[in-house]
Amino acid sequence: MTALDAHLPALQVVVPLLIAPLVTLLRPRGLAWAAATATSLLTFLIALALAAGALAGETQGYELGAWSRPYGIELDVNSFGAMLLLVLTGGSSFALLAGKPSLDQQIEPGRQPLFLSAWLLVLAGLSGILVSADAFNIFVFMEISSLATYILVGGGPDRRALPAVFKYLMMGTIGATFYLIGVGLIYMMTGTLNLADIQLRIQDVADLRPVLVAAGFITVGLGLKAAVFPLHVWLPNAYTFTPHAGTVFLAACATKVSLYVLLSFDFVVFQQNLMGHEAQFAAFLMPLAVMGILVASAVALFESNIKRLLAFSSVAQVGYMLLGASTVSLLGLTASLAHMFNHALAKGALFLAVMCLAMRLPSLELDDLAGAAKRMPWTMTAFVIGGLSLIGVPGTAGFISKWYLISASMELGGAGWLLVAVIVTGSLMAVAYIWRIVEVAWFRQAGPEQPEIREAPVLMLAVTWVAALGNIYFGLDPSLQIKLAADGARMLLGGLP
Amino acid sequence: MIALAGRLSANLRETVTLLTSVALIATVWSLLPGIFEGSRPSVTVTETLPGISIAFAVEPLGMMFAALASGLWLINSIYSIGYMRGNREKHQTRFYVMFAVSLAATTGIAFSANLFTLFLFYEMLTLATYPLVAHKGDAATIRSARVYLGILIFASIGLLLPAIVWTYMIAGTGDFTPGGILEGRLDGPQVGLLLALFVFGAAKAAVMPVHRWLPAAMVAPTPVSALLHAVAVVKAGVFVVTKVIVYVFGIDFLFAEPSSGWLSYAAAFTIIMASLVALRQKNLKRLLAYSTIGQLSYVIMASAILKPLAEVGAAIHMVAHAFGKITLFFAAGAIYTASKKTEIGQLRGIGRRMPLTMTAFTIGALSMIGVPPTGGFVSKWYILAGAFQADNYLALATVILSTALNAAYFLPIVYMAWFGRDRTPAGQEHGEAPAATVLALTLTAFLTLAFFVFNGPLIDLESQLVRGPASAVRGQ
Amino acid sequence: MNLLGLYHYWVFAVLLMIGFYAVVAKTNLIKKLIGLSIFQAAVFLLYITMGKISGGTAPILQKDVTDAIFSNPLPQVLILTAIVVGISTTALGLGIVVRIKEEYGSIDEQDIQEIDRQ
Amino acid sequence: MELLQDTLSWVLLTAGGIFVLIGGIGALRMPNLYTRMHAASVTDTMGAILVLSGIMLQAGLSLATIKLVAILVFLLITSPTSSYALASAALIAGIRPEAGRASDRPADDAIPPESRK
Amino acid sequence: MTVLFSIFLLTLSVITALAIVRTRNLFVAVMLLGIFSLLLAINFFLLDAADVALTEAAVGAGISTVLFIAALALTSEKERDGTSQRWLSLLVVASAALVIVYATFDKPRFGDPNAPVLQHIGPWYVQHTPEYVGIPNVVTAVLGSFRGYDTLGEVFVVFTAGIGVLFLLSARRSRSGQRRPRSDATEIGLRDEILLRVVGRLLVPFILLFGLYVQFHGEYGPGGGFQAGALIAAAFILYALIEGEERTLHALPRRVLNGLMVGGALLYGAVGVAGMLMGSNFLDYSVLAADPVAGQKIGIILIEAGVGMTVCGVLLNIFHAFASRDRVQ
Repeated sequence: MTALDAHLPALQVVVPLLIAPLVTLLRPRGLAWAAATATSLLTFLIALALAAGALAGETQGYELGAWSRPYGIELDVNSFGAMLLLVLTGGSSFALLAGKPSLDQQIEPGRQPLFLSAWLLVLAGLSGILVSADAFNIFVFMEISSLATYILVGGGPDRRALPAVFKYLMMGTIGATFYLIGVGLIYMMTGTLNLADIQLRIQDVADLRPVLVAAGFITVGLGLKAAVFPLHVWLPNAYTFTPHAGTVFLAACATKVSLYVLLSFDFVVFQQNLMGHEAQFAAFLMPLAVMGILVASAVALFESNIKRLLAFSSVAQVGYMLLGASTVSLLGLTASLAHMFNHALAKGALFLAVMCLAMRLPSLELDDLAGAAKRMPWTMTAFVIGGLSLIGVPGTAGFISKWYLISASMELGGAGWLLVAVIVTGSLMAVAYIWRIVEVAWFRQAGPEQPEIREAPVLMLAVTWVAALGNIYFGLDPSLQIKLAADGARMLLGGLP
Repeated sequence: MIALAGRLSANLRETVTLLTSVALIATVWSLLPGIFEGSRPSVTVTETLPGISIAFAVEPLGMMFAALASGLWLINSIYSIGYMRGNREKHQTRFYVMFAVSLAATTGIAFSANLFTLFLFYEMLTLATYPLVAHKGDAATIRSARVYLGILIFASIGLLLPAIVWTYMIAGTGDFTPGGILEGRLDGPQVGLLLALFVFGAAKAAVMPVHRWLPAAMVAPTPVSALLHAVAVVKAGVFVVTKVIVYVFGIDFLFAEPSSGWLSYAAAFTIIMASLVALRQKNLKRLLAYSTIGQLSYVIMASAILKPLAEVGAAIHMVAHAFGKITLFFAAGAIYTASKKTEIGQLRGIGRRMPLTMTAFTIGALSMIGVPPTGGFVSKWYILAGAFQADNYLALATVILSTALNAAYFLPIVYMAWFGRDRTPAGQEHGEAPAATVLALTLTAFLTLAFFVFNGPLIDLESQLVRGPASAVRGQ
Repeated sequence: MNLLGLYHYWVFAVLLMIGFYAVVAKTNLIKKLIGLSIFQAAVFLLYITMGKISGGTAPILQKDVTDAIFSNPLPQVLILTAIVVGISTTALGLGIVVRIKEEYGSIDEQDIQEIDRQ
Repeated sequence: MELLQDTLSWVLLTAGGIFVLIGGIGALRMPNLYTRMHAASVTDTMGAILVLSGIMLQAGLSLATIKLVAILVFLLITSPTSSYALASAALIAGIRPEAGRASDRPADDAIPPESRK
Repeated sequence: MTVLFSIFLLTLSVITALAIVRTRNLFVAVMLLGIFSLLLAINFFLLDAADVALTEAAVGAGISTVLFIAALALTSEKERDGTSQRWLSLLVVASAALVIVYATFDKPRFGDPNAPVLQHIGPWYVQHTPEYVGIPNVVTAVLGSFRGYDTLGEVFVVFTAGIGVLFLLSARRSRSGQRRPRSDATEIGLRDEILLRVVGRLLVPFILLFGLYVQFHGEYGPGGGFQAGALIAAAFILYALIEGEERTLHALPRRVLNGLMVGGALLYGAVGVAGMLMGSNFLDYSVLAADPVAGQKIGIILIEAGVGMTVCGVLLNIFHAFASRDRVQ
């Protein structure tokens, strides 16, 4: 490893973190955007390097301030984190590359530097969570990303964005504070904050009540941030009223990072130290996952605003990710990790297409979509591809995760068949709500009063198509995400007897 | 590789269509000799998941299917040119593109070497045909298109996919291997269950109760119906079922398994029911649709008899039915193009106005009934033979009864058409349909007849299904 | 002393829940934020309490004193950070509330929901 | 000497405590704002002075004492100012100082803020 | 003795909290919140957490009160009656509280020296700070060096909040309610209140001085960049109260504030990167000077300065953003 490689884990966070303040100073038009995009692409390259390292099986740790753990703060990039880093930086880069026209449309040029700086802070915060190996440090960066996310959401031109973001702020802060309490209790019982160290020392005190309660607090708190089913109420409005570019970014990444922390804690830290761990998962999270899949999809069936519809489908997808994990098997975890990757691809493509539509259409209500495909065929085709991937049609990325999920549930035998039924039902509902849009766009004639609209800007369209084709590529050759996911799953299950 | 040939046909207008179809035929049929020698060319495109790859392999059944599809596609495109022109349909480009894509998918299905590839192209076919069905684009059409898509997708995701995953789980592979891969890995009711998942999952085979999409799809323009019901979709369905029975379960294994017996009952039931429903149809195309449902179940039942002869019968019945049914649809389409007539009642005396069309129609009808000298007779013969081999008297009875029923709903039409008094109101005089259409349907009618005589090679080919290449030369 | 030794933790629990109640049950947005502050302050108490060692002094070393027992500095550090995070959140929340007041003319949840319904 | 210093400081502390207590009781018992302020002011004049000087005696001559002096000065400057600010604010709000008014509700004939200047 | 005292204070704080929730007058609630924070601060002091006490006092009683009042001035002071699903939430809250109390019984007792917290890494810091970092205030050492990365994050949280408020309040309001003519208080402050003005101007420099003292004395006693930043900001806020927005902004223009905000954050980051460039890890100060300990000292002073700058800049920016906002009737 060359000198630079050694610093990659830190750079992943530090680069966007330090460029964010500079961006606020870039007044001239477009300059801020250029800087932000460049930074985001740079982080994407770093993430690629880290992912390569993870695939090569290197342990990529980093001791900040050169203080050895557990006294200093340690960074550590595992394959799971590396995969999500790819998703995160990639999502951000795509959204920014494509988003310029949309941003200009929705945010006054004077305010854009602040907005983009916040964007970079979200990027930095989420990366910080993914690389960190220190319980409290995760909290700090969680807060950076949350506060910055509130800015992104609040940047929406629609005034309904404000109550939405306030609700998000309330629930987000409660979630983070719950997590903080949980960490506090663990620290109280183990006297350390470094995850690996906790894993060692928690074994002596595992059956003490504070640890159990800590597990509860952490699971609930992170469940709040990850929009696990009953705690998802903040998500739909937040996604709906975020500026479209922001939605692309957040929908692709935000909740998954919280899920990352959730899984790392429940598996790595509480793994087998907490008696009845599987029970806790199967009995507690699996029902939530199932309900999430069914209820959220059902709601999506009746949504009339595309963004809201897709937001609800996101809630359902979180359900899939939990479902895979809640089987507590290698196959299942691989499934849910891979699904994080695939879902990011699908949702990314979908929301990019939505952004293209929003550039031209009067509104994103379903009825205003009538005949959109005639005027913007490329956009709508990309949308269809993304939709197919979301449904899980073979040949698209979504199918891969469905395949693994079903296999994992079948492994369980008897009860597994019920899960299979749930997964299938969910996919069918997905078919239904995606098809509602497709039908309107392709086969309904546009009303005469509708203004003549043309195709979205070229760059935007190009990026959208790259994302759409990505769905197909990773659907035909998923070795990358599968390998990372499998390694990650093995890492998570490492502690299992 | 073949699949790509079809997909390459990008922006379609008529000429391109024809060229591509010719090219496709060339490639497909060029494979024929090799197959007769018993060689099994195959290619693996990419390894999607560990143990799960997209691969193509050519074997008799698929060979026949592909050859059939590509051949009829050529004719069909000739026909559709005439049809689309004749009725000035909109969005012709989209129409032809989707047409080509669905053919590509069909070829993919035909040559797929494992369940995964099969499923991939199966879905592709469903999605590609959706716009064709919804082609007209008015509210009613879209509604029935929704039924079409709904049933097919539900069946494939809800039943077929689990079935496939299950197979991979227990067999560790999904490759089609002669003699099956499940032998001894599964027992008792599970076999029945898995079989059910497969059969109903392949809803395109239209075994009741998952047949509803077929009449619904009748809203499509006639070339589409022809494609759907003679060539691509339905055949894909039965093809999947047969292939699964032969190459995944293995007929001996299934024959030993009592729990799989229900299949032939289901098929028999479907045959009878469909024929009965067909009796009461007033609309010509709907009648044809139900007759198709019945004919498909012949194939299913034949393969469910699980005896070599019967399998051969199943295979060639696909062909025979394809020729016959496509002729019928072409005829129906021609009538519609020429006279805008859709109801059976209006057909009185139409034979005198469009003799060629009606001749073809008659031939097709006879083939459906299975009267010599038509192709239908051959296949029925083999099915009956197979039934005897298995002394499966249920099958026997069904075949005979349904033959009677077929006769009962086809012959009146023929009679009416030739000898009924022409009631066409003045001012709606009309002659033959456009040349292209007529050409196409005469061609298929001729094929139907020809198949009665020249069926040797095909039978040789298909007998390899059960015998393996070695004894192929001697044939049946 | 045994139960008294837990008194701090109980107060933590009570304060936490008082704050939580205000957050969920009050409809006035500023009141919610106030509740949030209490909610977070309770957590500070938890951390600081666990760092206390009886007979200890603040972890500031004096040159002459050598045998002094010091309380655990780490929780204090964490809480310093946490306090800052708390005030930042509050500030941002207040900013949002002001904007809401400007857009909706009210800072009461129910009013806002009614306005949005129309 | 030590003893003397100690006792003296404790006397001061106790006295200061008493004054603070009185201030508290006054703030509680007095009828209206102005009188309450009056009572409370006892706390931050006498109370503060006595307590602080008591602590100074405890600390002896050291850095701490200097800090304490600074604090005392600060208090002596700010507390009257703040109570002045409070009172004038009350006046602007229209609460008029009247003996025997047992409520802080603005009087009906309160002077409207504008006219004042 | 102190235990009893702290128990008394805790009980008091609980009572205050209840009062805060019950009162319908938001102004009162905010004031009580300030008192609540002070009570907690004293408590922290009793629990040997001098720095935390100082910070809590500065933030809870100082800054947040100011912010809340500023926000109240722009919104309304009265809370409407009626709580949503009160009993349900009461139920939830009560059950949750019981869970936590249930958890407490296995907790190490208050101040128990054998508690794991006091065993593992906490004492290590106390032992090794002299040799590695060489400053008396262990808290500052941990904050600045051992867990400097967290503090970096903290600075950026503040920064984020700053740009957040600026971004939100820079929005053009779509709904133009009629405005109140800007009041004297924001125009000219309390300039006609001669007494306040004199005393205020008298105090401001001393507060600034004290702020600087806290800033640079942080290595030796309680205090540090954050508290200092808060104090200095408080000084300017006081100035703004008595002299009015314009003069304050004239004395300390927005440009400068933004500069402080950005500069502080960057300074901190730069120190970290410097460590990286000098061949060690990010945020390793030891390499900043020949002698590691000296390097640590330099590093900590620098980053504390960065923290102070950012905090001061952000707080003032937020205050101005609120104060210069017109109120919608």
